[in-house]
Amino acid sequence: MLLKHTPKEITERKALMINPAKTCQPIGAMYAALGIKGCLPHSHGSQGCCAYHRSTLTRHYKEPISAATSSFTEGASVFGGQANLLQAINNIFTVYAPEVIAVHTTCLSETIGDDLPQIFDKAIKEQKVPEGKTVLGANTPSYVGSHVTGFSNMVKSMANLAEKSGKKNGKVNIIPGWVEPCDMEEIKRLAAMVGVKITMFPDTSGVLNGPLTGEYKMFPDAGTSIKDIKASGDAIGTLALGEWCSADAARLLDTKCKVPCSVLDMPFGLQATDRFVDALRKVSGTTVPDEVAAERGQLVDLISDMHQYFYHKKVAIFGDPDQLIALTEFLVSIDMCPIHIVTGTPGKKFERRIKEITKDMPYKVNVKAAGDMFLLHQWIKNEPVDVLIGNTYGKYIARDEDIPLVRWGFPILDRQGHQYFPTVGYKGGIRLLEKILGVLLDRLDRDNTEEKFELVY
Amino acid sequence: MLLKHTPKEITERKALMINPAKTCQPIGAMYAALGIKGCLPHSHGSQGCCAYHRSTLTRHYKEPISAATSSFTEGASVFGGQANLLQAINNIFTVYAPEVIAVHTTCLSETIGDDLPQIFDKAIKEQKVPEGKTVLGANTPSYVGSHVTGFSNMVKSMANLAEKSGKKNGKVNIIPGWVEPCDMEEIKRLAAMVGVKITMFPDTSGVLNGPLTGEYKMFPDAGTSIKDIKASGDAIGTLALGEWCSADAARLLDTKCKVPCSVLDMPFGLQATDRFVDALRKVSGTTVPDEVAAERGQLVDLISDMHQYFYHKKVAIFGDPDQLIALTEFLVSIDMCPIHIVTGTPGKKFERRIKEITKDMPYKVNVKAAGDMFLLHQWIKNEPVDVLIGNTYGKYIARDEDIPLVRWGFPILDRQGHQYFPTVGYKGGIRLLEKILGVLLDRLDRDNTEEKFELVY
Amino acid sequence: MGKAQKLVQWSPTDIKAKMLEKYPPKVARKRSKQILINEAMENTTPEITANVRTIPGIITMRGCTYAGCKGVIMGPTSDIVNLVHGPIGCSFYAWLTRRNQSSYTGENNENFITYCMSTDMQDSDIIFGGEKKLAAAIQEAYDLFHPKGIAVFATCPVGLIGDDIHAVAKKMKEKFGDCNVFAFSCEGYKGVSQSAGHHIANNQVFTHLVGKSTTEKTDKYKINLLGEYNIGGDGFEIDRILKKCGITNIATFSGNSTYDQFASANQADLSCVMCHRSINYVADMLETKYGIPWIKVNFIGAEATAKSLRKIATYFGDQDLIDKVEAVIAEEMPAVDAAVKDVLPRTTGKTAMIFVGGSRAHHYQELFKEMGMKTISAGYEFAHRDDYEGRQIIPDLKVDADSRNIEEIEVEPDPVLFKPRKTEAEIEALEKAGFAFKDYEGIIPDMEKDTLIVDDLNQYEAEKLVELMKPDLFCAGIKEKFSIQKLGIPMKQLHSYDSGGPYAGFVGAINFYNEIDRLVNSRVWSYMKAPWQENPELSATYVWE
Amino acid sequence: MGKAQKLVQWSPTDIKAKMLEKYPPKVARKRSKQILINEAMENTTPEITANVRTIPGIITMRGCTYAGCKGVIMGPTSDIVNLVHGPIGCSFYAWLTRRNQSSYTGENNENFITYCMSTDMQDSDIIFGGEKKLAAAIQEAYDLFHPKGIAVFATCPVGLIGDDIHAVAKKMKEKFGDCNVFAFSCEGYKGVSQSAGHHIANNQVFTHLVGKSTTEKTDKYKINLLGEYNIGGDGFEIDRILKKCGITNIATFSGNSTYDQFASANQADLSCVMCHRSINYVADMLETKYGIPWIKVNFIGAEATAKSLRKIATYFGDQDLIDKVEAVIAEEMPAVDAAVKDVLPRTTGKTAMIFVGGSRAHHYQELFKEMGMKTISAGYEFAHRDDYEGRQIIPDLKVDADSRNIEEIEVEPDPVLFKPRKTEAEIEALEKAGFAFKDYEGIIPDMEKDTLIVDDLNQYEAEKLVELMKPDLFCAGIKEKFSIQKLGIPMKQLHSYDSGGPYAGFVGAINFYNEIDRLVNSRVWSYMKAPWQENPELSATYVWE
Repeated sequence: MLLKHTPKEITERKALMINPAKTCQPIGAMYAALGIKGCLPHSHGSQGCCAYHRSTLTRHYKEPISAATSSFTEGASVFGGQANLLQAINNIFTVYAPEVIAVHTTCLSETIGDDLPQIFDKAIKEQKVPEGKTVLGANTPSYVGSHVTGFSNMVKSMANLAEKSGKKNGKVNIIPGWVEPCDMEEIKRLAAMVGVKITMFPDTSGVLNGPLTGEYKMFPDAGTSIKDIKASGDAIGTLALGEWCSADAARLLDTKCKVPCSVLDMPFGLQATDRFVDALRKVSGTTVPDEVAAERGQLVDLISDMHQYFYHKKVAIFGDPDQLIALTEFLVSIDMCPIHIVTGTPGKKFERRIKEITKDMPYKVNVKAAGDMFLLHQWIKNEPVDVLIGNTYGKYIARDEDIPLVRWGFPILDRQGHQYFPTVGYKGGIRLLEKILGVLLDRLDRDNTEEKFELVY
Repeated sequence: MLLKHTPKEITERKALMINPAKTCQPIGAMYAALGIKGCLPHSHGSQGCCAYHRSTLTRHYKEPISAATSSFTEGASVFGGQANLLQAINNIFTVYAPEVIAVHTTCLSETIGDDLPQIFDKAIKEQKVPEGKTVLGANTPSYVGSHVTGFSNMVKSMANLAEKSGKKNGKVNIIPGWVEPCDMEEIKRLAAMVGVKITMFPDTSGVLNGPLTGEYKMFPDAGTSIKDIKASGDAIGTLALGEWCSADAARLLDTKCKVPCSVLDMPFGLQATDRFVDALRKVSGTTVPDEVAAERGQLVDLISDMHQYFYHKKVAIFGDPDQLIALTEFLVSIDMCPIHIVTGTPGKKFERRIKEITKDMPYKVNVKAAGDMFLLHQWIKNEPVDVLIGNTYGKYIARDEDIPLVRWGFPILDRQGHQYFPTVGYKGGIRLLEKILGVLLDRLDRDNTEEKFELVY
Repeated sequence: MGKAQKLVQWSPTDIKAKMLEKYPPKVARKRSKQILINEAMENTTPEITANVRTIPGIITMRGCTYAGCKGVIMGPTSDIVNLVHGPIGCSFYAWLTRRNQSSYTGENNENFITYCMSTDMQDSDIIFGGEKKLAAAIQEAYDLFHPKGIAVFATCPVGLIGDDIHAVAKKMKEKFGDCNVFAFSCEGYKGVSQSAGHHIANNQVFTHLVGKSTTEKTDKYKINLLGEYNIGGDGFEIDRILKKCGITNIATFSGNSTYDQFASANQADLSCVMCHRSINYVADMLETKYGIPWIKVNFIGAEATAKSLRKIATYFGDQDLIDKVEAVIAEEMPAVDAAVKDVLPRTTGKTAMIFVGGSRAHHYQELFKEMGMKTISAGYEFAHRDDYEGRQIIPDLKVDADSRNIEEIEVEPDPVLFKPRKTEAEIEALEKAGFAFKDYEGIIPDMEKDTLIVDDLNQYEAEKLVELMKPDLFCAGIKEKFSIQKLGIPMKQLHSYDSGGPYAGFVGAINFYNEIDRLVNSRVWSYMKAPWQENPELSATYVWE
Repeated sequence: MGKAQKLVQWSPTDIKAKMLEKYPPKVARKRSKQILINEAMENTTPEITANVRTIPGIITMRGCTYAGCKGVIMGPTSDIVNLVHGPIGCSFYAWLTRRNQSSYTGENNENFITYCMSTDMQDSDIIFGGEKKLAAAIQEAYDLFHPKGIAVFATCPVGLIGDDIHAVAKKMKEKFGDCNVFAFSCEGYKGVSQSAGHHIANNQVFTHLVGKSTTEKTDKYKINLLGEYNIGGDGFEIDRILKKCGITNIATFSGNSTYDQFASANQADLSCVMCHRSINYVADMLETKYGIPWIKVNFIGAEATAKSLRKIATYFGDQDLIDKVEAVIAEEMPAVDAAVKDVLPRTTGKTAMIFVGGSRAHHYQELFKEMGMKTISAGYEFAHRDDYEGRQIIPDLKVDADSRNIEEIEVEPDPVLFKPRKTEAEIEALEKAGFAFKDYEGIIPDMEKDTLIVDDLNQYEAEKLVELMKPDLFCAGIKEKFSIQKLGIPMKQLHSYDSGGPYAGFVGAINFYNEIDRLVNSRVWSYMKAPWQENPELSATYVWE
């Protein structure tokens, strides 16, 4: 038993978080910032945070994660981080020459109260920011929300760069939420298929799933350019994929530049993707080509072909709110039964949404926002499931309880593929189902008596 | 023990085939024929063959497989199948109205000696073939070669339709070999990225991975049109992917229409895909865009990131010659050690090729053409492996010997995904490695002591 | 459900006409005789044409004689080495795909069901003949496995080139001494369907295996279960029930059966025919040679299972058994009732179509009835007229060319082992009491008026039927499965089930209820159309501005 | 390999100049002092600047004080509940990623290493203070797990808002009685690197845990293994060897260590310092308070392992032990020799660079030497000058502002437990015989002339070094791994190894040989360029026409 001290009996906890299903805001801001072209994220705080955030992102993406830090020592904690940040800005532009420095705060600098805009202003005045370069900042206090909150805050800072010329550019802004680079690529591909020109920010595709060619570019020719982000103010609409990750930025754009926004679920699964595609064509007035319907049909086909293996299987899922909501709907849509649902990110709205989605399910649903995996484990001990879906840390529960784990979400530290094969969209739905089906059938292959061992599924 | 009667001691077998690693030609011809637009394959023989072939293809693709049969009874065995075929042709065109009927023989009609061209001639003269429709035939004796031989023969019959106008059309013919529909799609995508206009035949993409939309089209708007096949005689070159599956057709085109051909390996894995892309650009004179190099780099990246888990792992593989050759090279290229290699398809050339590819490997390699899985199992009993790669039937060995199985090849009857996610090309290489890596790491997760249980791979 | 709404109500006559419309005249005429509108006629059972040649070019569900012989009958045997003599294909395609389960447990019991064995004939074997190779292969199999029996199956080219598999088998049998080697001339072209293969298998098993056991079975209630192939574990479930009732199953023909079971079949006191199509030959032979009467049973459906159990108990006339059977039924039924009650609200009134090989097309109607579902169309893939119209028409059946190719074996009472289990008086008494021996009324009487019965339904007709009648569920085989699903109709593969089972007996009934409920009420059928396809018009909303 | 050919030979001076070229003047000046060209100087050890603040904006390898304290030192303990007081991040990121292995076996032994526990401070806790929440969390942890000890760690905001974690810990300790609750003020900003955290951890463990054991250890050769964290099982391997030699490891600081190990550390007779950077504080304190001398050991490398074993045996002066040690070495070495012989042909002459936290940058050079590889550049992430230049310069070290933030604890001989293990005479005699106590020469003397030594190497400098010197292998951390690989250079993550290990001891040496052979000789480095990139010109062949 790897988690040998987890009791089956559930007692109330108010203070102690054990085995969290979230982490702190700054890492989200860092990830989001990496979706800007030519951007070096900057962790304005102690160097430990940056080190940890880079390490985690590195282990998840198996890609170089470049980010700088203000490297606070006690002095900065005392006097504030302006001096460190000014120095950092100068050094960064001199040595690394990025197009953008995206600064996020850490819990330290937030608690200290550093005022990023003021520091930026000073940096510009002191010619530490070369002409044509951009510095943007997001406040990401670690004690508010979770890593997705940090993502959202950084994206909101991006949206704040938008300018309005008065002339619509015919594009649709898509704020994809914290999804994999390949998911962002898939979203772009889907939009292109529907014939919609988009601006997607952030866009980590090509940044965090780069090639090995013997040549390292700290700033690859990928990500959303500042120019495009600014032009997002002239878009004909914004689709924010995920309430927790993207809605704030979309609303800011709406308020600031009168770009109408629609907050959709992340397009994981059939119905969420349907809504996404439908929203795309409505916003832009295009006609959805048959190719999209064909891809959709392949997902429907897989659902119908393999429905018997999904039907009423119990699932425990943990992860981020936006993803869990879409996943829950998807699972329910194929008659799987997500009965234990935990996100570390606080918010009652999440619980309400999940309850709404699962109201017709034949089993009681345990759902918890601001929960942890210790609780999830206890729930599973009390009512076992057929499959566990979540990040790598779920493997300890999976091994202890002999439940197959489908690795999905963040962070995935021990498998490959999430960088290259999207789970967003219809194709992504097929992949997700393939993976779920795979572990379910592997378990049948493992556990069936020899009499019931099957050649054909 | 599912295969409880398999002894470790290997005795010589000359007559008895146990648990074959191949099947008969006609199914290959049927699959190939399905790659023609508007084509109804026709099994000219007893109805049992057609039933079996359809059933197997159906279970593999989880898609409707429509094919007709001459439904021989004893009479046709005596008088020859002309009457049945003429009747069938008439009925098919009347009831199903395909564009093409692709007739392949079965071992029965081959032994009888039915002469397809002569029967077709009569059908045309008797107005059983409507104007503008095509009937083509391939001789596929079940006692020669294997299912890939049948595929090759049908493809050769397609090539025989080529006409030469004298004016090159600037396209490159690609004969993809027996790969998945999604593999064919990937090949097309790669060619498009390289900027090469191609004619690919057969092309089962869109035919055997169709959508579920509430509407069934026996003949979807997919596959290679007869018109395009005829125009293949004006191509600037032909790339035949796989000696066993595609070379004959390419050579026929070369001989008949003077379309120069190059026989490449199936583009599974880095090097074979490199050669394929390189051949594409050489034939057509295009420039390979950076996007292709980037995809390639992602594969190289994954190899380097996960090399330690592949390094010197022993692999047993079984399947079709073309695939095995490419897979062997790929495995060797990532320092995996395929030590047991079996194909059911006869041919010493295969053994020679494999030996050549594996000559620098640190282990002795057992390779057998015209081998079977019983022998493979015995080899494994004598020298175990870390992973088994092959079709679904391998699961019995895998369970008995507690070896993880990566399902690859034909038929895959018990998993989904092979219809939708290619293993051809660079992206396909990533998928293949993801799957191999997945089972290897799953095994580590399962078997490591708790002390060695790893969070990060 | 997302199923297309029936816009028009078609009469059976119209449907039949519609289905025949596109055929060439000759084909239309032939098919017309094979499509029967079930009309309750006062004195006459409507006639249907069955067991005739498949029309070339028509995409049929049927398989071949080999499939019926090796694939269906002999395939499910566990400890007999099934050696296919021919090119690799036939053997490969019958390798494990039918989901007939078998017992692997134990060091002692042999199980070759996971092995696919063939002579894998090559060109040179076709050219020079395959008898030497066959002999060598038999030798190799013997050397490797030392089985009690080796069954040799001939495939199409073997018949053509003239390999004498029986001679080879005889020779090898004599050589080994401790292994029975026998052969089946089940070349695929021999017959119009799997049915010919059934016949051949029945003949050869009876000739070479039955009666060979030297061990006497002394159980009280001994039966043979004929025509149960343990698909998805159906046989296991039936065995469970029989055991619970204290009934000894001497031999199952042939799901998970063994050499010894076949050899001991003559020792049963009653043959229970489950599949009337595939195994009635053996039933008759067992009666003729050993005096074992047979009855038709059906363990598909909880009620049918109960009925069959009662019938068996009645045959044995033992009150203990009768009571035991009633007790078992009483014990099993509550779970069945609870399960069916749960699904009834969702299944009542829904319609189904069943087109499978033989008996199942009839048997499974029982389960649908229990679920409140209506079978609006059904048919057999390769049944004979007696399967449709009842055994009473057997005397009217004509022997045709294809039938004649199956050797008719002469069966006479065994001088030693023949032993009538019931006196003629006893049999007569039972019959007077309503008990029916070797009786089967066929599918037609059990189906409702205006239902359509189609023999050898083909793909074109299947799609037409679905299009016109729009059933809530369609049951057929793997080859039909996906084209039906593509039409947005739930499809249950009722041959090997693809997944699920057992569906026989009481547990099986519950399984089936749930499975069908899952199928017909699945949300997936409402996912056929995308939002933009359901509202194709421009629906860009005003609020975007 | 496909590595780019060195077109030009760069001198170390040029390389250093090249590396500094792009820096702003101030930065260049600072970094210049931290980059040392290893030149054998007659009388003077070249000076390097170390343990200084990281330059803001420079992408550094360094982590924080919390990382050094909880992540590195306390994290690998198995039965102490590590409770992080702060926002969720710090705790989360230190959750299991360092591959420090632990023993799970047994009902009795507790293991909390798989648990990530935190107070997950929220906005309101920052606003109103987190002491109440901390107390409640400690209570909940106690109620759930009943551990022997609960370690509380402060993260950045905790220090800022002023939570008194020590007071809370003391209060809860007193409340529980049977659970030792103690705290570490290891706020991330406290210090310039992980090193400060080491110091804090050393202090607190020594203060709160060491000497608390009431059970006496009676083994003959008792040592403490200081600075071994069981990464990849290194500690297990070392323990195996020690056990084989009959040497008792009282306490490992701190890989897979337990509360009791820490508590019993005072009972060892010798402290063996593996990592000179992270744990020398405790070594000194153990000597001061309990009289336990310490020596520097290194179990990385077969020869180094042998040398360390011999050193331990020499310390104990027991011929039995000396013989035993020699026997063990003799038994283990053949496999090592065989393994190294196998890889030598492929590794000899290749070059490596090592930039890791502390001691490993020095230790692993041993293994490379054994493989015939040359370390052309190395450096520590957060070492102090004594790690570079040797302990002899410790008196020269100046205390700076950052160092001062780490509380200096006063350690005196324990009135009861102080017991010199060796008399001064004995120590002197050993020293005369060449034995060195609390001695460490540093990395510089062990590296060749013209090699480059860089303190706190950053990403920009790493890439420059690789570009200019083109090593065959680069060793650093996870954060550096992929950018180096993207340059087409093999990279071994030498912190947690990512995969593989153990690399300590004899088995570890063999593992390392094979791993490095695999890395530097992998074909993947020849796959960097695609064919069309290597022959970019039109190479379409004539024969196509």
